[in-house]
Amino acid sequence: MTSLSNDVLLESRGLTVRFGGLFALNELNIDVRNGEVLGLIGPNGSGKTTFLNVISGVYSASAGKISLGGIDITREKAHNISSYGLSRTFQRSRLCLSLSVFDNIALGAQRTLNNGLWHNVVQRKAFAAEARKIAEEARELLGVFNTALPDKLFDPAISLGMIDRRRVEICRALIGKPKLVLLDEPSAGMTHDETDQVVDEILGIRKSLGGLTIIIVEHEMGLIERVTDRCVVLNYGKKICEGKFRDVAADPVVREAYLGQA
Amino acid sequence: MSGHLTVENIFTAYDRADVLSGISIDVQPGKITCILGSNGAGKSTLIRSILRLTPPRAGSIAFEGKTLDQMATHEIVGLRIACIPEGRRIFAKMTVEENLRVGAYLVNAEKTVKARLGKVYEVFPRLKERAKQLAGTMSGGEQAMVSIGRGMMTDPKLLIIDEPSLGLSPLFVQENFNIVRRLNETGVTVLLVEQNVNQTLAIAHYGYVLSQGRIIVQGDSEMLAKNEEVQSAYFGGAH
Amino acid sequence: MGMIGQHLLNGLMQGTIYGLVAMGFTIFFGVMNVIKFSHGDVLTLGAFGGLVAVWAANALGLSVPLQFIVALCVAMALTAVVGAGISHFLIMPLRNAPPLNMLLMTMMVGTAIREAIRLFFPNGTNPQRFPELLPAGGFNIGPSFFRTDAIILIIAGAASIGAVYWIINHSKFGLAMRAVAEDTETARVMGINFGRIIPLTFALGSITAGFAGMIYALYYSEINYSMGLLLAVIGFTAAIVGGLGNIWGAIIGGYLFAGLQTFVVAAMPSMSDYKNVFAFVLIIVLITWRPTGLLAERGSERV
Amino acid sequence: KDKVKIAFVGPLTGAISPHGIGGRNSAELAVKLMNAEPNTKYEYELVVLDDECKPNVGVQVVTKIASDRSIIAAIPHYCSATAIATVDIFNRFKMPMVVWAAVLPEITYAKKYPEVHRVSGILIGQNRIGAQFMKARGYKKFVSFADSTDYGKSMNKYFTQFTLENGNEILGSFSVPPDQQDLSAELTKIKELNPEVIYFGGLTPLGARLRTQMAKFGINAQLEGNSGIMGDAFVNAAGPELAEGTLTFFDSPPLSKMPGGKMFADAYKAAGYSEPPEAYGPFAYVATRLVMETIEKVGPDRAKVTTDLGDVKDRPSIVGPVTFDDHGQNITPLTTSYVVQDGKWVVWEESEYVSGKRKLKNLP
Amino acid sequence: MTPTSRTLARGPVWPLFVAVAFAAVALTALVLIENQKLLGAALAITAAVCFCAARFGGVAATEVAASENPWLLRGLLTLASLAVIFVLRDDNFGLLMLATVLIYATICLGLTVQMGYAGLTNFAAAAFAGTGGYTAAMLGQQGGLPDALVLVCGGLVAVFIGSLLILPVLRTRGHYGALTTMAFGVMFNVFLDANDFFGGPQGLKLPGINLFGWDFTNDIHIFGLVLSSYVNYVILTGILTALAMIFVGLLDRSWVGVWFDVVRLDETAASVFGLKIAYWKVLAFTLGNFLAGLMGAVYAKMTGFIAPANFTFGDSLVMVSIVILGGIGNRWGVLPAALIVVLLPEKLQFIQEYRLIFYAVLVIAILTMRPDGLVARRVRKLHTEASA
Ligand SMILES: Nc1ncnc2c1ncn2[C@@H]1O[C@H](COP(=O)(O)OP(=O)(O)OP(=O)(O)O)[C@@H](O)[C@H]1O
Ligand SMILES: Nc1ncnc2c1ncn2[C@@H]1O[C@H](COP(=O)(O)OP(=O)(O)OP(=O)(O)O)[C@@H](O)[C@H]1O
Ligand SMILES: CC(C)C[C@H](N)C(=O)O
Ligand SMILES: [Mg+2]
Ligand SMILES: [Mg+2]
Repeated sequence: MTSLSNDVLLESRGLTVRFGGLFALNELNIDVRNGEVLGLIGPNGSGKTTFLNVISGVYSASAGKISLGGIDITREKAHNISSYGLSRTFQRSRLCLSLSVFDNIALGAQRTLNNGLWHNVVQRKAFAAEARKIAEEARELLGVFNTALPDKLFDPAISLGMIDRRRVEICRALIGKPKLVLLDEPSAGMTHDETDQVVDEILGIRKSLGGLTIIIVEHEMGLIERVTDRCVVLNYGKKICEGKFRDVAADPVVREAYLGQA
Repeated sequence: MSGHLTVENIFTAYDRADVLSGISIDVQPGKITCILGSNGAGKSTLIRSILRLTPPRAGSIAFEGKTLDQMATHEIVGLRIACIPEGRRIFAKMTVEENLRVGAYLVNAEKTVKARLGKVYEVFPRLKERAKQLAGTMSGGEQAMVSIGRGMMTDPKLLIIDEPSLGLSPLFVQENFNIVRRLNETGVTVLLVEQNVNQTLAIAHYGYVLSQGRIIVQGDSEMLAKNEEVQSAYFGGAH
Repeated sequence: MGMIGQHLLNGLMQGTIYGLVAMGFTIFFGVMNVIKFSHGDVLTLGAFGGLVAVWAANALGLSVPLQFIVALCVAMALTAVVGAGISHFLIMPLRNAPPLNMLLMTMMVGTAIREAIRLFFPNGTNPQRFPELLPAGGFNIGPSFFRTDAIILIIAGAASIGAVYWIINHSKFGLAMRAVAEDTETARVMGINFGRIIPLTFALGSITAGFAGMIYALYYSEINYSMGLLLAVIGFTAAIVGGLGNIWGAIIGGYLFAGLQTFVVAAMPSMSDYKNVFAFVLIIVLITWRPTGLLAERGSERV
Repeated sequence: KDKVKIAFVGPLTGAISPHGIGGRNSAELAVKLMNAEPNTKYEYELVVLDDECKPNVGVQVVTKIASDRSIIAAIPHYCSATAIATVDIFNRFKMPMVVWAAVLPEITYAKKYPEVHRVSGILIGQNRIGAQFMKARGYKKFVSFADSTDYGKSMNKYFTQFTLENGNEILGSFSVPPDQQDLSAELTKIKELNPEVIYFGGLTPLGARLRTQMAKFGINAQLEGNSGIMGDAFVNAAGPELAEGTLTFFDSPPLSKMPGGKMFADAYKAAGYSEPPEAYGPFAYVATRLVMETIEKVGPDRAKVTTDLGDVKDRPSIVGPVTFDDHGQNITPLTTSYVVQDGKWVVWEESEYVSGKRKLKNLP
Repeated sequence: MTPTSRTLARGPVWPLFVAVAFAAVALTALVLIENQKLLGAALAITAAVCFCAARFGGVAATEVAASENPWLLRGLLTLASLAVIFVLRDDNFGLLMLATVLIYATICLGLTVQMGYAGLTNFAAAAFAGTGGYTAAMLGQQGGLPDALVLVCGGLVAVFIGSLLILPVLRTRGHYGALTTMAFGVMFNVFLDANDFFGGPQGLKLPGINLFGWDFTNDIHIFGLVLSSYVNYVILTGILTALAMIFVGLLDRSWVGVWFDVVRLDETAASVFGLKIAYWKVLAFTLGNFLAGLMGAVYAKMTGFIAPANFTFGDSLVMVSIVILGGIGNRWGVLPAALIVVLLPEKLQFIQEYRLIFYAVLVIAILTMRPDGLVARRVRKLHTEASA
């Protein structure tokens, strides 16, 4: 039971989330080490998304404790947690469809921007400089997905197809240079090669921003196998298994509860 | 044999640019026909065109020899064409059971409805546990189950499915394919859109490959499984 | 004060009317997320329709009970048609516009109806006397006087509320209604003819308005072209304080508001011109305490 | 003949538009008749504007006419609040005017503007006479029920003052918004207080509502009204049975009593207006007539008209002789007591109530 | 339908000139014309031209031109305004109406920030304007304070009163928020009616504006011309409107604008990425109420009289109507909308008691033809700022 050793970035102890009678998370202990890619897998409704929601402050824990980089964030508001360097994507795409791609991505960089009225309304030059900087970075990130995306920077998000929206969401999550990124089913609705593309993208970006820690929720085992250093398997809000994907995938309990005879 | 759908040379656009340009497909009664294609190819748009949610601007569609071109969506569905739409589209503010009941909207006998509810619950025990939970609060995969279950509530001649297994756990992905096969064995014609190509081709009889709104390849599944365009489009990566 | 019983009865009667109006708001909100500000004026229309019917029936020499039935039917039929018409010609075109636009639309529709009554009903600006069709009289309990007609009306109101509740939550029509409300496109894919459901729903909501209008007319024996205005504001308030989620919210809100007004006057008559101030302060406090209404909507939004 | 424009302002939309429209018709009638007369110097044209009985709208429309030099004089306002808001503008643009119906004292007495005149009496008189009348009948216990507008408040103020001066008792005072529909809470309270008389300070809609709901609560107190409910609308709305015996004190005798009154009534009918002139129609007629006569005399010149209107003395009119005091206020209103008898407003002295054939409610 | 970045190639400038010129002429015509038939004709022509412009991309072209040459736009507008003022120089009523329209428009700019950007429903705009007006009146009675300060105080007091509502406004959303503000709006009115300290239903008189020794109630004499005293107010309100316009515009094209939109569209995403919802809502609410209070004060001093009847819930609805009719979130929309809602009923005086119903039917017609309002909001494209 490692107490805050400095190589543990995120730590949950006895974490419990209840919805009425239902335990979405049940006494969950999870450690996430600095710089690792942790795969979070498990049957539908096993609590994966809930875990992401509670550590990012969208839901509040019914019991237990979460600490991020040594700071207790169990009772913190979402907007404070993000200021500790956490960002995420959502299982159901959550872009502001009526806004341009640029606006959506800028949101990810919000912490690093100057929100003062004076700066925004009067010092237009300074503001424009900021905007230019963000645009550059955004183009770069979008460029990683070697597509036509950078040209669509000022198109409304609604005009993008499903997969491009997911890509924009990933950029939004990364542009703020976070310490910890939570990805909820990034490959959902993609074909295999597209999935692989996403994997490469993630790995590439991870290299470019060194020491990025990622928690990734997926049902696409190929992806998990390739990107994760370590996996945690949930079932009914409990951790049923933990370790390298190979070992986890070999575990009969996991096969029975989750993988089936794949 | 019922459930014969023919799409002839349709063109569909959202704003200006055509998303479908000259698609013709023929869904043989009693068979499973699949549509393959990368993201943005136009698969969902094809389905929206068939149901006239996004009416094609040219071309014609017929079901069992009856043209659908002048019909409203609900009339088309009235011909016993059911659809499991892309992105689940469950009714978040209704309970799981109410969602399923909406699926059986065109069925009048309460007895039949009850029976089918039973069948769905049998396949997805989770839904039975959660019959009274608001569907919007279900997990991603659970919502997928609701959506599929809702599709099973009618007894259609033709079932149109758009990426049902999206977000399902591997276990249920297999289950989902079994469901489709079983339904088909009971005589339901199926038009299936899936990303999960090898499993799709495993159960499908015939298939079309879409790219940029055009059909680039078609043929029976064995042939498609060997076709190199399909190979390049799908098996470039792992597996 | 010995008049508690009396005040209770007054409150109950007012509450029933408010509740019925609020219920209308809940229905419209439920099916199209519309706040239909013309609701009060449709109510007025119903009452005037009823009045004309009574005159006609009277001219035909029908018996009082018959006059009553005719009036009720006419009022409800009229509002149903108008409601459906409004939805079909004015509200449907705005289906994809920002929801608030609907509010402006209905506001203007309300104004049009109101002004039409004022201008084209024979000396419509002045209050109209509505004949008493229900058994007059009543009985005393202690110092308080219980009017027979009031009691009849309260019961009728309660019954209609129950009926509407059943329709919305337990009938197939209700199911379709809610499906259309949430996702018209998918509802269509399920085989629901939304082009019919929506007008029907508005008809239903408007019928409740017509019914409320009749109750109002029969209880106060006096109607006027602008009576719907204040009722709409109160009904809207009641619906929201109760919680737009379900009909019981509306009912509770209705009785609550009535109770508030009655209480202030009863407790401190000298302050009677402040009674609405008190009422609305309390409303603000309540809504702050329960931001989604007393019967909060079950959260279906999920991340 | 060259044209001369004068303006009429009143509420043509909203709850009290009947009064406004009645006034407008009467003013129009005055102009018609004047133009019909052979030996007049000018041909008159009436500009009609709606003030919605709202101060801000009043200010707008008055600015419009006052700043239009081609309009010589105005006959403005039924609503006091509006009049109080606009007198300054009339003064600023030096436009002579004769108020036709607003009755609050402040309009003429708050400031001393030479442009401002008024033929309608101020509500003080109605209440003084009313109070004396009720005392003479021997009533002792009153409840005051007024609307929360300036009119109602002012009515209540003077009612209270004179009633107490006459040594009578006020058990309670209620003030409700004029659009309040349900009076049950107030009436339950009043029933508890059990007064002999309910004094009402407000307008027909609320008045009728009060009368109807009084009956429903089995309250049979005597109802004492005021200029606000004078007119057939009240009787129609409350119904003859309930209206029967209602008292009102109003600043003009019935037309039939007045020289030229009958002429007005007939002409009005002849002109074929669908709406009745209402209580203040004759006043609008008089005011308009007065303005035109003055213009005939001194010519279409605002300043001259203003000064000449200033010294109007005992000018005969269909509502009685008009005399403006130094504030331009008509100080000779013939305030008259009316009672409803068989669905008609009848002068008290001629009613069967005097002869004792009928009785007011719970006379001591 | 939303234009993509590709449609933003530099367009011609002339549409801008035409549009501004047309607007100026139309405006003057509508204000000046008294004759019913002429007015009808003018209205019809204006409507027709606008319709065609919208139909055949004239509007879009203008928008492009405008967004590309902001300074040209501002210059032209200034010129046009001066021209209009010159033509109307001695038409008191016309000028009064013009000033009133501008005041309403500016209040609605505040509402645009609240409802259009941050998504706070505010059904008490008139009440906040009233707060400003009454502040001006009360301060006026005390005397001493220079009017410039009095006006600002109007805004500040409105903000203060608004801050009493912060808690409910923050906790509630959508229709529930509408109720809170509505309750306040109604209350404000009833309260003023009921108590005599603020003059009761009869209201209060107050003197005209006197800015730095310049008395607004006097006519202006320059170059042998006599300009009506109301020109003062038109200029003042014009300047205030222009400033508000520019401010709101820049606000929209800045991070603040983006954050407002995100807060409105998706509070969860907003807070997950570090936006403090409460702060941004309070900011929007404050900005809006300040504008309302400020203009309320100007309005009160201009009309020289205020009564509760000027600031009813109905008037709040009128202001919301302007925002909606103009197209929620589009700051240009409020100008034509305010013109229609404020000026038209006055121009319709000749149909007397039929005014209201005619007006209602007209608005219904407009809405059925343009469901998104006169000028629908466009997708924000910060490309000008963001491209080096
Ligand atoms: N707001 C809520 N109200 C009620 N129950 C909820 C709520 N959110 C989640 N749940 C329940 O908690 C359980 C865990 O949900 P969660 O979304 O974490 O599952 P998951 O592991 O993400 O599943 P999936 O892989 O399908 O996304 C589910 O059974 C779900 O129904
Ligand atoms: N509502 C819309 N408005 C404009 N363009 C759209 C809309 N929906 C889809 N498109 C465009 O139409 C094209 C085809 O979309 P469609 O959803 O049919 O593809 P698909 O094959 O279903 O992809 P996926 O596998 O992601 O479902 C895409 O380029 C997409 O950008
Ligand atoms: C109450 C008002 C509308 C009418 C009354 N004549 C007055 O002077 O104000
Ligand atoms: Mg999940
Ligand atoms: Mg698709």
